[in-house]
Amino acid sequence: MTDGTALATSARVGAAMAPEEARPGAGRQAMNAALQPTLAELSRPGRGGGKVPHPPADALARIPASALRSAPLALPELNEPEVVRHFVNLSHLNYSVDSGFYPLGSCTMKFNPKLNEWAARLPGFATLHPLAPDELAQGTLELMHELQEALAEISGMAAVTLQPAAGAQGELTGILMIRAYHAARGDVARTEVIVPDSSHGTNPATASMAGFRTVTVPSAADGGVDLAALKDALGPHTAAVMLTNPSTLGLFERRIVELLDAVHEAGALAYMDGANMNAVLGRFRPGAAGFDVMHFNLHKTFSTPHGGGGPGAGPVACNERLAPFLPAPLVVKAAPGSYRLERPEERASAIGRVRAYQGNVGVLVRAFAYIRAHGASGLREISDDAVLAANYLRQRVGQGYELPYAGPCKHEFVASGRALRQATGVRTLDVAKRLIDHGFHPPTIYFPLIVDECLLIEPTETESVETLDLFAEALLAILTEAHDHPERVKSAPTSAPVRRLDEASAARKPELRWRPMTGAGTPCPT
Amino acid sequence: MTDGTALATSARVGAAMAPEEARPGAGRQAMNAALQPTLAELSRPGRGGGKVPHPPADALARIPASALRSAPLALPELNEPEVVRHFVNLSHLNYSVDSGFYPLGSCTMKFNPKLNEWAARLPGFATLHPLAPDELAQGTLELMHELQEALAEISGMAAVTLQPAAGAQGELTGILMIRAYHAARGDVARTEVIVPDSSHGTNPATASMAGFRTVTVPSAADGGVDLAALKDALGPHTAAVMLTNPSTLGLFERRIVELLDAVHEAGALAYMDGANMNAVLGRFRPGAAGFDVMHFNLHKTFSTPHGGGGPGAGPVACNERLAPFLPAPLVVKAAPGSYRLERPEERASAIGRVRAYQGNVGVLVRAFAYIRAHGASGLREISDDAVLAANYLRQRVGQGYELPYAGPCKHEFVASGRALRQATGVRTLDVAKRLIDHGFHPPTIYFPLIVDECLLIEPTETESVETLDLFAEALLAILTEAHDHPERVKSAPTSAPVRRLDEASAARKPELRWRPMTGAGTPCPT
Amino acid sequence: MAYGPHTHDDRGRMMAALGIESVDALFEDIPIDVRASRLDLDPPMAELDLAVRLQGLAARNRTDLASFLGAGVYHHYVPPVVDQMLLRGEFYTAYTPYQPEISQGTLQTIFEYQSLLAELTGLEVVSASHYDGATATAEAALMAVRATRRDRVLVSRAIHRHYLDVTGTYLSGGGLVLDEMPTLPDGTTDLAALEAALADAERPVAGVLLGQPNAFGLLEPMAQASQLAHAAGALFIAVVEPVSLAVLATPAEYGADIAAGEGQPLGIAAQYGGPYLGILATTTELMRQIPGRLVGETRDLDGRRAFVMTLRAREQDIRRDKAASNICTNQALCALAATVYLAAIGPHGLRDVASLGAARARELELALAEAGAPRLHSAPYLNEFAIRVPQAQAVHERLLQRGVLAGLALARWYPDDPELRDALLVCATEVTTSAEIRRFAAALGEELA
Amino acid sequence: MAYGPHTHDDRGRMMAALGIESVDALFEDIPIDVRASRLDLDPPMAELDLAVRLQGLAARNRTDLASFLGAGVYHHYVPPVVDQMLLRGEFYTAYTPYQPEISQGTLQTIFEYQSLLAELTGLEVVSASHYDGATATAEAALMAVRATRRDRVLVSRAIHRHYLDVTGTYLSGGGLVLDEMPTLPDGTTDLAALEAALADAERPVAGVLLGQPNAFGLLEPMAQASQLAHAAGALFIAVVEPVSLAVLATPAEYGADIAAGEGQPLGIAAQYGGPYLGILATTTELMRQIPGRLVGETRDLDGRRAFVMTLRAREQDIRRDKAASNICTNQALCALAATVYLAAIGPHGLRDVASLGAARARELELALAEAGAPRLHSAPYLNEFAIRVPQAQAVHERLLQRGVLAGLALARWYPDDPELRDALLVCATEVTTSAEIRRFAAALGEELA
Ligand SMILES: Cc1ncc(COP(=O)(O)O)c(C=O)c1O
Ligand SMILES: Cc1ncc(COP(=O)(O)O)c(C=O)c1O
Repeated sequence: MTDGTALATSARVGAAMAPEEARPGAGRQAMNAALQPTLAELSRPGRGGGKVPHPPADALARIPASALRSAPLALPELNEPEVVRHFVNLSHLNYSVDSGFYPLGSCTMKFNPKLNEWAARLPGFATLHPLAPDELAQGTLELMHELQEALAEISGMAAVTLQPAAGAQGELTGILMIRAYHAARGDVARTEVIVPDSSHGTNPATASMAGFRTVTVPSAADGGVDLAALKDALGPHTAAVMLTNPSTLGLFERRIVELLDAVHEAGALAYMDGANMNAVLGRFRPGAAGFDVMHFNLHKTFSTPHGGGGPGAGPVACNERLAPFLPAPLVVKAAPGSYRLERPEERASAIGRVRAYQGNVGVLVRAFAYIRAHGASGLREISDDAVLAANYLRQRVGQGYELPYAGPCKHEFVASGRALRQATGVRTLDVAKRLIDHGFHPPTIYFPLIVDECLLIEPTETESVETLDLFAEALLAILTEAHDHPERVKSAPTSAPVRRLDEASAARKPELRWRPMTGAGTPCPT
Repeated sequence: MTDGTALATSARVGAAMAPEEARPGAGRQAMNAALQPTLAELSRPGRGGGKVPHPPADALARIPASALRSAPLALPELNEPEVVRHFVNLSHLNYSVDSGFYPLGSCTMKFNPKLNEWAARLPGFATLHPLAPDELAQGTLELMHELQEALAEISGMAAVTLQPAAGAQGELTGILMIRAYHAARGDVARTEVIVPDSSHGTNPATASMAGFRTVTVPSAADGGVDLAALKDALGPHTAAVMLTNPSTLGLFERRIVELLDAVHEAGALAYMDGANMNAVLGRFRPGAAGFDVMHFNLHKTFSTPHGGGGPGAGPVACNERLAPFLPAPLVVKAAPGSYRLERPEERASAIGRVRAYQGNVGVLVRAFAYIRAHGASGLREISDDAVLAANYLRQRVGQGYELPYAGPCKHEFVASGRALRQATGVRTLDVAKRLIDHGFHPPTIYFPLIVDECLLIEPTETESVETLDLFAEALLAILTEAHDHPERVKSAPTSAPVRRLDEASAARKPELRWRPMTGAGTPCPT
Repeated sequence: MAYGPHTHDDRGRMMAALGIESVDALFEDIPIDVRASRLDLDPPMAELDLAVRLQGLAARNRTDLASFLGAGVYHHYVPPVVDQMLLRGEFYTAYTPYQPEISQGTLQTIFEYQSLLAELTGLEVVSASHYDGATATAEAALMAVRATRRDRVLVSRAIHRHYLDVTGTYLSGGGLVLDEMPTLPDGTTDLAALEAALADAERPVAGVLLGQPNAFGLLEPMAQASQLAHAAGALFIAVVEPVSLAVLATPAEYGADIAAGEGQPLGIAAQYGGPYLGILATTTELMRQIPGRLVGETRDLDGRRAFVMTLRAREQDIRRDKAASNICTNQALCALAATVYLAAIGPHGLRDVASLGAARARELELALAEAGAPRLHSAPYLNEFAIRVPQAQAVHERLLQRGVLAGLALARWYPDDPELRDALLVCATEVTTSAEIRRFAAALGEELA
Repeated sequence: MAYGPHTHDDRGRMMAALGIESVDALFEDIPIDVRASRLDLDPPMAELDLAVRLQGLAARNRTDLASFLGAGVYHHYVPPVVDQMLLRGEFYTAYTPYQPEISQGTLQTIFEYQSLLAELTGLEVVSASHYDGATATAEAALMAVRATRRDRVLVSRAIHRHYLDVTGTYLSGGGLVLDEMPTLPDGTTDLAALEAALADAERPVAGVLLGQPNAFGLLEPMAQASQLAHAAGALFIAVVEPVSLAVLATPAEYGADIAAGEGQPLGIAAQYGGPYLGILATTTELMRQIPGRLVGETRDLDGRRAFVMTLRAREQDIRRDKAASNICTNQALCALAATVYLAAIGPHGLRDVASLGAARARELELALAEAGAPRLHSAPYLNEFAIRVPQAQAVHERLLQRGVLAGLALARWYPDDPELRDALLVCATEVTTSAEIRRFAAALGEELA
């Protein structure tokens, strides 16, 4: 439980976190990000108010007492200046793409264009009600239709739904479509979904949610799928194979043609996890290559902001075979130049909705803007630059770290700190934490699970070559530090707002909220 | 001259500013604000582009070569991601009201409401051309008219111009109006303006700009104007007396009635510098009390943001006597519910414009919103709270520092570090710098000039009592530090992005720009 | 290219380092048969041209009508401070806080979100966050299934149709059963039917799902329904609207085991459907069943309080096919919006928002009744209710031409229900003005005359 | 109260500490005779109500016309990155950087602003900043007076009328003389008349002031004018438009001693008149004469590069009545806007903006000429020019009804000039569309038919 008293009742805002000598005041430590009290600790009865007019006294007179709260709602009471300072100062505790290099593999932390933030906030887009009749929604419908078409073109697929709210939900959508497809054919024995051992955790989790048993196949020595093992696993029980391509090792599946043939021969369908499309825009179209269905991560490939964990959007594209099963409603053309949502009865074979309304439309606006800004040539250039940057950085990092797989890589690459650990006892975790002191966000670590002491590094196309060089130099410098001053690396970070955390006790005795507040029985501020 | 090479050619962004151990990379030092290279150092030929379409090749064909640039324009070339990081990281080097307590005396660093930022950006306000015919500008004209009326009511004056862009320009406007007034009466011998020695520097500077000789009168022991000295200075040569009230000592001029009588008896006019109106809203109306003309600082009293040095707005209010001389155009009522700008010929006695168009209208929108949010009762509460907070803080600070003047103070108060300096050698400058390490922006120091080792402290009404306490405790703690570890105080700050600067050599050999860039002869990025 | 930094020289330098002459060399791992040539898309647009296009699209939407449409998404006043905090790049360009040392901003705001929603719901454990109200509801149903090891869920007919649909989709994979409970003429759930359904020993029930307010805006007898569910060993799941929780009894008060709901009313714009915020809250007992992100308090090596993602063993990246859900990316920025909104509006403000909505809705009810469209149901409501309008869909369309968006024609959601064919679901909130209400009533009166 | 933190208890605690019962006690120093009782103003408004009021006011302005109005203020495309950086509280809620250790953000951006404007103007010393183009021009005239110790300034008749007016106001206090130089029929300044005026040995000239482009949008013979000025020992002051400097010769190239101008076109919205950005630049020789803020590079105690306000002895807070100007608060945030704008648009972008404006203006010229309104002047122009339209003011008003803002009726500015009575000053920029040009031409054609 939050020890609110110490902080709050002493009114020594932030005092518990004082660095040496200087005690931060309400002004916090001048320039270096300092930890902050919680809203509850900042609250004082009677503060705040003034945002909305007061209601008439009898506003709730018709509500039966039994339906009403028995105790007044207790929330923090703050005035706007405190609210602003709180969040501004909290924001200073975050590392972000807007402040530095964020080479988090598998996440495609590229620059989020500021035009797109502006566009999504245009009142016409922002205030449109999701159940507004089509005639009031023509602008957004046109945008969504154009986006559906663009994603169909990029994927080489026949049809697209924009409904899924994230990649994982796209997966669920696609797998449920596959289930519906087999069911429609009476092919009900297909109860398994095959995933490679390098797959993203959402793939097996999705298969489970969709009611399938997950079968895992190992990777070959070259990082690709072990085709023989896959063929062994395939059979009349296989509903689908889920393949991330390029994979989470940053590798394109070289045996893709043979692989897809095998899948289809077994009567199964091929799902492509398209989260890594940033590597192959205009170079590889999954539908044209034979995949049946895939999802996009708009929040990766098309640069919609990650938002500290979301929102995203995970549109699903599929071929003609699966199109009847896409969840409704799609956006369709009505009269020339006008658009409408499909009516519920229009595609009876559609699987049910996967979320309410039309999806994360605000995210779609940003992705649309991104695609239109780049056009065909620009999208290809994105992938070219992302892959070039990854290979360049790979080579530089390879000057000190093991590279378990041969190149070229695609948008990202894995390196391993195994040798370093053997030589010095310094783990990849330590290297990552030490990068923080060097001014960088660490890459993804210990993922994929199949690489020992793994670092998964994705520079994206929006980082300059100067930045790549500096990052590589930092990683190499840490090697030296690990040999010369291993404790320094093991005790990193020291320049962050906090040092390493006690995650074990957090999980053992979870404190998931501040101590319940009382009150707000205070008179309403006027 | 900026030593661009070291930073730029090594591509070691920010390397020159590395703290111990960790060398900041392009990611900068993770969380602690780190110094940044300049835009010029970040520039790489060929970066950027894409904001506007390319013009036809012959766009400039009709411009004579002699009128064209001989060398292509050289500006930094950056892509948007770098631009964003540059300014985001620079912003982290600033202390601001949004991140902490900023008790800068004489500056009224109060909270800037976020509604007002939103309002000023509404496209209807933001994109209106300043020469748009009145019929297109009714919304802004209504707002300006209402603001004129509100300021007239608050000041107790007859008429208001919103044209001046800042307080100093308001002063110039008012003093030129006084000049015009005397001139219109043929009273041309009045060549002097009297200012107290505690006056703000803009007062004498304004008098000079307006062609007057400045006569300074001393303050009495109680901090007010020495009335006898003033009476001595007054005479047929006196055009005006400029009085800041409450003064820069934070004191209300107790002998105001007598003083104004004396001024008027001498045939001079009384100008009130109303920059400190935050102390007396609804408590004192200068026009009603007998002042002839005054200016407001909207960027102080009415909470429009200071913007790192501006913009502000300095409306001038005056009585009937001076109203004919207000610069045109004022906003006047036309048909019921409609408004227009005065036509040039309407008030022939008006002094000339003091700036183009209608003034810093975007600032006026914010001030209007602020006044309407508070209403009559709220404005008075602002002053009550500002004065209460100042007196409370004054008392707490007085537990360790000298208070040269008796209370009560108004919105701010002076304290002195004279005794401290005598005892320890620690100067007020050192105390101020040490406050930075304690997490606070220092108060104004060494101003007004008439107080030894002066600290001028203005808490405003938007800081909580917890914050006031913490600040007072910090100031008192520094007293102890000054005795126990004087070097620590003298070498402060140590927690800021930089330590104390060499201001002398900056002035001796001014480097006011980066080294001129060459190029942009590179092909235009496509 | 619009946002990339790489100049011709930069590319040359990188290629030289790799010993290649063209980036094509880096794509040779794509088998030639499946290599794409080029995309058939429009050429790149300059930012100026794109801005004009986007402005044109936004302007094609019509958002200037007097709107009485709610049905799960509500227009509220959002203080500008909310969006200004959201526009801070430090928040919106960060990733999931996997590196807690440099993500305390996100982590603490999530912790605060959890705490604020715990205050609102009365439940101790709040996940942050789910995609929307519908998926949160579906996940709640799945939680009940996991917790009880039963496979049947009962849901009131008066639940938002999309939530029903999504829950059905989510349950379909596992072959789970979703049964709909009828409503009474007063518009609330038929508790007798519920009791009967719960009594079926052959088909034990995992969870019972009711909305408060329900899909018709009405207040359900939550305490009784909760008792019935518990008596049958089922969990009780409340689908709640968060602003209403400022005045209505909390899920904890009526014994709900899980609360799900749509967080959009807490400072998030309508945006034609999202991004929104799926609220999911539960009791400490069910803590390890809840899917989605949880942030907990802990200490760093120096003893400083700090926050960290915790109980991660429920999540897909650790547990893969055994995870509580496949959710990964969620709606964190929307949770931040709700957090800033709640901090800015405060407890009194939120109560005022809810109460004002109720007062405006009552004003609307009276005006519409006078215009000839009385309420359809008799149960009490908060700020949304159905009215009886003959030929509701046609009237709804004609009112659009008069600048009034007359709520939702319930026939869209209940096409097979003759009673609801002639009904409009309308709502009011604190932003609804008396002038808009008069305009609606006058226009409706004329249509009905 | 809307934004204050003080609760009843807080006030009580502070009053108790002070030993008072009421804040009235703190106002007893205001003599009773002049104590105000209360203000006659409207009551406080809730934020929601105020937001609605403000939205209503903004909506009363009409900004939807096809606009060809420039006359010193130009609509340009401003990439959203500019405003998003300006909305950062760290910038806009900071004060003048008097404490450099915790103000390096503001200080460095000012240094960058100075450097960028130095690149644009070719002049080494740039102040940051003045209120607007008009006051910067006036300050330039005063600089010339101080530097030459002469008291007469010559200004072209083809200078923006507000700049003339403001300069007159600023010179009036010191009893200085401002003489207007006539223009030739081609619209440019009459250099012969200028030469003659400069030759008057009785009344030596401190400075000569010309606009480039001038108030009619025309390009002046700046090099010749500059030579004439210098030959007579006067300073030459160019009033420039900053976007045009991407393509036009710099003030340094034609020997200007001072450049003044309006920075609004560099990323700042029109806002009915401000806040804008007064640009003032000069040579190293005149460095100590320039009024306003200057930021210089230096080092800290540890040798780190840093920035600081410098040459402060010119300023009012140090020199009081001997200061170079009374300016204190300036337009720093607007200088930041210009800095972000220039960084985002880049050198190629700015050239494109200027060139596109020229191309669109040429398109406009041809369309209007065809509609019956040819150019008034023959000198070359960049993106603004005057057209001959009989009864210009009446036509201008009628075009408003047709949704066209047909520039500025020059009679507003030159009421006594018969030639300009029938003239409209029109401009185009990169945001002007061909459709708008056609609409203007068609409407004008009909009016003139
Ligand atoms: C390869 C892969 N698949 C799926 C996902 C899941 O996508 P989301 O997080 O949007 O649900 C991710 C995202 O991290 C991913 O990298
Ligand atoms: C007392 C006083 N007078 C005048 C001014 C000058 O106002 P401005 O900075 O707006 O020109 C100030 C501002 O600092 C001031 O404090």
